[in-house]
Amino acid sequence: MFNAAYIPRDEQPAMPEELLASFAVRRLGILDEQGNVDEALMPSLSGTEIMRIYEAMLLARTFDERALALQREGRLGTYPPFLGQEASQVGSALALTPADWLFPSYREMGVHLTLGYPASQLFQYWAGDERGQLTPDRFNIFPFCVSVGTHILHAVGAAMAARYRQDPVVAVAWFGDGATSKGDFHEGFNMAGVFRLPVVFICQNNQWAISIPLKGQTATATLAQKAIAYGFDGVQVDGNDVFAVHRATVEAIAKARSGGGPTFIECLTYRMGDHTTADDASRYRSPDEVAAWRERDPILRLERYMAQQGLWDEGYGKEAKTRMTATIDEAVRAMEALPPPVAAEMFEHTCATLNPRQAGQLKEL
Amino acid sequence: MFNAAYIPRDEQPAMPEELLASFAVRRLGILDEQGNVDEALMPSLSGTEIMRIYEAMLLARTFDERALALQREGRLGTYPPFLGQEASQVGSALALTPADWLFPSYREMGVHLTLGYPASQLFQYWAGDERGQLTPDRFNIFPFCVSVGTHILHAVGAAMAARYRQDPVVAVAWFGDGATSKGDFHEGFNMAGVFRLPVVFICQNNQWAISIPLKGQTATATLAQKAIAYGFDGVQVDGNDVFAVHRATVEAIAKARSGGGPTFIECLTYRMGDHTTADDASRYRSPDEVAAWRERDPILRLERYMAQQGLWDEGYGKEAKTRMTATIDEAVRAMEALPPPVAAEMFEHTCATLNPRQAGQLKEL
Amino acid sequence: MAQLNMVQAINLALRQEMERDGRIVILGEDVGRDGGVFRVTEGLQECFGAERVIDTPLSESALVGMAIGMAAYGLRPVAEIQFMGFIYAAFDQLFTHAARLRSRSRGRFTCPLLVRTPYGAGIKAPELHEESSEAFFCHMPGIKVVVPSGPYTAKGLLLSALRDPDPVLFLEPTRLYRLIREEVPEDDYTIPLGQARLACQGKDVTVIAWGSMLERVMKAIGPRGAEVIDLLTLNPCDMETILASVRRTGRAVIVHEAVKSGGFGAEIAATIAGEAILYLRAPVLRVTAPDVTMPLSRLQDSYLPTVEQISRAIDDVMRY
Amino acid sequence: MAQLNMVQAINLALRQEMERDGRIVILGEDVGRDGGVFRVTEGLQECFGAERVIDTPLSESALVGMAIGMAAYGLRPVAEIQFMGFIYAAFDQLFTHAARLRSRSRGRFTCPLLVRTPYGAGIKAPELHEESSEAFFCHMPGIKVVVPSGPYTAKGLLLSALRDPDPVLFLEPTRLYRLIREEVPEDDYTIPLGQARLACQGKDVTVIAWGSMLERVMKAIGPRGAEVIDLLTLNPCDMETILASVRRTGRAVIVHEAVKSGGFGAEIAATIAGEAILYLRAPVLRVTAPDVTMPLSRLQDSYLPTVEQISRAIDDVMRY
Ligand SMILES: Cc1ncc(C[n+]2csc(CCOP(=O)(O)OP(=O)(O)O)c2C)c(N)n1
Ligand SMILES: Cc1ncc(C[n+]2csc(CCOP(=O)(O)OP(=O)(O)O)c2C)c(N)n1
Ligand SMILES: [Mg+2]
Ligand SMILES: [Mg+2]
Repeated sequence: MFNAAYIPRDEQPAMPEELLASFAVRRLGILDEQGNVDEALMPSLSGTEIMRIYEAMLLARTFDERALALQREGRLGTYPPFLGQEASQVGSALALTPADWLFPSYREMGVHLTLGYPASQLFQYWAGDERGQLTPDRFNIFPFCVSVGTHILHAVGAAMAARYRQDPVVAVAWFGDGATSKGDFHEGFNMAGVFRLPVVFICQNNQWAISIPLKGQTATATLAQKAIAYGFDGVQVDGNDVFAVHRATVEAIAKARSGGGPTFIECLTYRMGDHTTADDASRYRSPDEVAAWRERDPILRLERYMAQQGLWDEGYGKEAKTRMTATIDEAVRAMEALPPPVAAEMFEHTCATLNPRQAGQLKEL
Repeated sequence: MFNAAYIPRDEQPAMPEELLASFAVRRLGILDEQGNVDEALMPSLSGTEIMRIYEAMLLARTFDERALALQREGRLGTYPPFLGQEASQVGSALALTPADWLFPSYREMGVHLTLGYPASQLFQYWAGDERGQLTPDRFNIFPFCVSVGTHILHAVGAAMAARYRQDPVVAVAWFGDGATSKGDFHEGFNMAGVFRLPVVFICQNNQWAISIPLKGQTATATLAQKAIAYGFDGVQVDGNDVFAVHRATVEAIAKARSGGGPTFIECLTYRMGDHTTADDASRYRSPDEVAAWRERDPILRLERYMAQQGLWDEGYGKEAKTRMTATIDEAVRAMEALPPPVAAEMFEHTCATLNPRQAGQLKEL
Repeated sequence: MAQLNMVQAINLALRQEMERDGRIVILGEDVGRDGGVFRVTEGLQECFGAERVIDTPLSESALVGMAIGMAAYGLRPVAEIQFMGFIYAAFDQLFTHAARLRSRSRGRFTCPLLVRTPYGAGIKAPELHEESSEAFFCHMPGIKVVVPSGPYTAKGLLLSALRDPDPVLFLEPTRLYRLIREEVPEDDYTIPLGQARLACQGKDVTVIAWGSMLERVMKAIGPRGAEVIDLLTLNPCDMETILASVRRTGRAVIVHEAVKSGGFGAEIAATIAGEAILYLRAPVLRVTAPDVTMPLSRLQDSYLPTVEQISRAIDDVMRY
Repeated sequence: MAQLNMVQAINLALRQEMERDGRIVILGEDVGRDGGVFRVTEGLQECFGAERVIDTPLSESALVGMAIGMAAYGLRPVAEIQFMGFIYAAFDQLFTHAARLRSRSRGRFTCPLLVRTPYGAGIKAPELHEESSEAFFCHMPGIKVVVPSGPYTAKGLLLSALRDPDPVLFLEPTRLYRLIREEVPEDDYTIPLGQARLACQGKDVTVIAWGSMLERVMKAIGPRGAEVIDLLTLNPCDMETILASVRRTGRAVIVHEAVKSGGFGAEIAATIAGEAILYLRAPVLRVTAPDVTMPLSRLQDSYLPTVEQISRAIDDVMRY
């Protein structure tokens, strides 16, 4: 009867319509590349606190440098450096309490280190030994998640459980720009919005997902605006500005803890190194781009600010670096002193108990 | 060293920030419940064209009523009625050309019928015979998709292929409000945005996903705003207003065909019946709500408008209904005259050819 | 003791265990207000509130993924997948995470998660509503797969599953939901996971089945001396019971409704071929659906193993 | 003829077929500019442009789902999943759609889709980078599963797969990528899907393997009279070749790197138990990984079947 009745498009101007809703995305920056801060936004931190922040970033970087060196010597396996992302990691980690539940991707060693997770265990994990993931009881840090974005759901679930139990706990998930393309990102964000859960999502938008630049990942101008699709707040933060990251995270955690629901924080930063030690970033991005970001180094700009404030000079910088190096030396020694894993360990934690087939296989080892 | 150093939240007012971007969501409505149109927005349709639209909606409704009756008599299996959604389906279908590629969910029989897909095959499918899905060659209509939201990706892929081939083809996917929670919705929308593909996404927001109301599905005020997360336009349309749906779809298709990329159209409508014949909607929603929407019946309001215009009176209404009933009667007869499927047909289309194991199994039948 | 069908038995088990254990939280599509599309969770939201019986968005990966987070936190989530045909979107969360969390965290985090889903064919529902893809989940170390065969086993197995320290996939044969009524004790009783049940003793042939096929097997055996094993748990599978029986009877027939290639029947036959070969007096036969895409309802009777096919396979091995 | 490794052989096959067939379009994460993380698609974007070698967002379900739409439209998409451990998110699209499109549309729409993915262990990469979960896909009527065992078979099988009218999952053993060099003809040659290869003839025992395990099997057999079957295609599996060989040798050992329970070895053993039982002189043994969560690299050598274990299994069946 109706054979694809096509009614031709009428020649009228673009449709006028009624405005239903409008949305804004904002950006937070406090510390600029020259080391100047916006006093109106600057958190009231003591000199000691600022030095703690600085030393945490330095520890993170020292770990990262050492891990790269160990990998080259064949003492670690494939390793994903986080050079350049120290502000995003340390700034957010410092906003947490030990009661909070943390869901890292694979590149958040700076978060672990800032909270006091043993560096030796981090090395152990990257050397291919899962015992490095046996989180000490004082933390609630989930194992590194290699399958991009899939851990976002676990954070949402933990937040749901915390609310059910009426615990004042916030769940925090870290992930990259690439993760925003995954279905689980969406499903997790949607659940968090619907149930208004105490969860904070921190995207380290380091602008690359291996060789895919941000514009190959999304058609949006910001990642923060993706929160509009879920009915909660998204904010973009200068991810190389530890004060801004810290402030945004503190606010988001406080909001979550007081029942205000989830927040999405996009930390705009840059992956200064290769994706992993198995990658060669020079195949897909220009040295100029990298050089421009070197100028925006999060540690450099903090040093500039601290120098202005009389909190930093070269002597202190060197002394602090020496201390961090000693800490990391010690961690490497501790890691290498660990007994190697034995085959029977494979059987230990698949389930709480071995089934008869597994028991037979263990015997045959 | 850094034992979960928690730096207390400073007591400052909520953070002032820089505005990065802002977004708006608009709503389109032309024909109101009393049958009045907004002349500024009304497409220039002839009386004959309006009657074609009306009769398409009537055909759809007649099919739907008959399907319900057949199901009750045990002549069809479980069936999902689309009562109340005729404007969304007919209005969008009429914006297409036969060259376009269509990706329906399971509730778009009104789209099929409007384009001229044999009603007998639709009955055949819902009677549990997949031969009903053998789309005639003159259409590019994918099989009904029962797994909610998963077909969105196929539309995106077809759009990608059409662009690669430089065909002036648009892919159109229909889905419900529930589908917006699925990962594939997100991944598909993101891909469509990144590659700026010729695809139109039509969500029939009938406000229920079985027993889950819209606010249990999303924390957003509209579904249209979800497009902001993908960098393309979203618009909310009165889904019971066939002119608005048609206009929005015509615009979106034209935009897609001319390289302007994807559009997300949210048709705000209502599922007046049960989710399927296996459902009892009175368990989870109030008769008042349903009654309120009965007033907004898309056919009723079109009749009111047409009556104003001298295009409709009861005599014509009855005569048209009689014609539609005859058409559907004929389709039922045709369907029931089909030979039943035979077991060997199971083996026919798993792959292009049978493998030796399958061949052996076929022989054993 | 009441005569209950399987829907009632499962509902009862959930209700009793929720009363006993405040950590149990149900989540899924339509599980709350609607009581589930099969009414398995009927009345539970009224009883335990919307915080414990949670209607979620349409989001299978999130359903399972969130439940993993909840389980790790210390709850005992029960996630309902509305039909097994929609579990594939949650495959990644099940295999990458639920199955591995204990191992990856070296025991620090565990995943006492129960995933329930209506399973199997025979109700002539639309596409994807009658899937029988249990074999996938039997190739996942770390996940248990349980299939009750009637109201009594459903309750006892469900209580065990709800108390298991690790993830359990609980497959509920939809065809049986209202087909059988049995005495189901009000009392707390459990049927241990990983143990098969002898549905009937015999010395001439061992027939192995689970779920709704068991009913057909019982019809098919007739007066022949068949020993029927109702597996109940597929993973870990009680191979010891199977092997002991086959060593006695020397003959084995395996029946399942999934397609043959790569089905779970293969694992059973392979284990017999590896560990009881010297006792076999006949080939190990599998009666299954053919290796084709599952048809819609009108061809379902041709697709599923029939009583006659099972009976013929028994005759075949007996004739050896 | 050049001596190529498997990466080069696959690259060559893709390049030649893209020249021949304009319908072929590659899509995946990092397949373009970067040439793939293993460099399998190196140079192809330069050669064929960004419209034919498409870098996509990080989105496995969409990768496969879009490719289904492209295939139905008339292209021949080649979707790369960066590592097999990330295919699970695409499981739903593969099983619900790719495998069923032809059947659901009664042949009106087809899905000539090739999904390539690095597969298997032995390179000591991070978690999920060494998965061997082929068995899942061998329980999906409608999908073919292909595993080359060296550069020569890789090219010939890939050309067949690229011309197949239905979806093919092409699993590339990462351990072999650069391990073996072989003569690989420049010419167009195909190895038919669904046919196993006799890697070596023998009359005392049949050893069945695929992918990177083949190399270990060849080391393990020593001077014993072993007939080695390199499966090449797992689904559909060339059971006829296996059965013919086992009927001659009376003994079978199956080797795979996936965990044992529910692994594809089960299907082979079950078929032997169903169709060659009278010829068997020994149990059918499977040498596989144990039924545990796959460990990280330091325990990988304990997890994977070793040459010694394979050798021992051969001895065991020979002793019968
Ligand atoms: C689901 C999944 N797909 C693919 C990969 C392979 N892979 C590892 S990291 C990566 C890019 C991730 O980018 P992003 O999310 O931005 O995080 P970043 O590495 O930049 O920190 C890819 C594709 C993976 N680990 N998981
Ligand atoms: C992936 C998936 N999950 C669950 C279901 C079961 N189911 C069928 S329809 C439906 C609700 C769909 O709601 P919506 O998307 O709003 O479409 P509507 O039915 O309202 O047209 C559900 C949960 C399904 N078909 N597919
Ligand atoms: Mg990144
Ligand atoms: Mg709906």
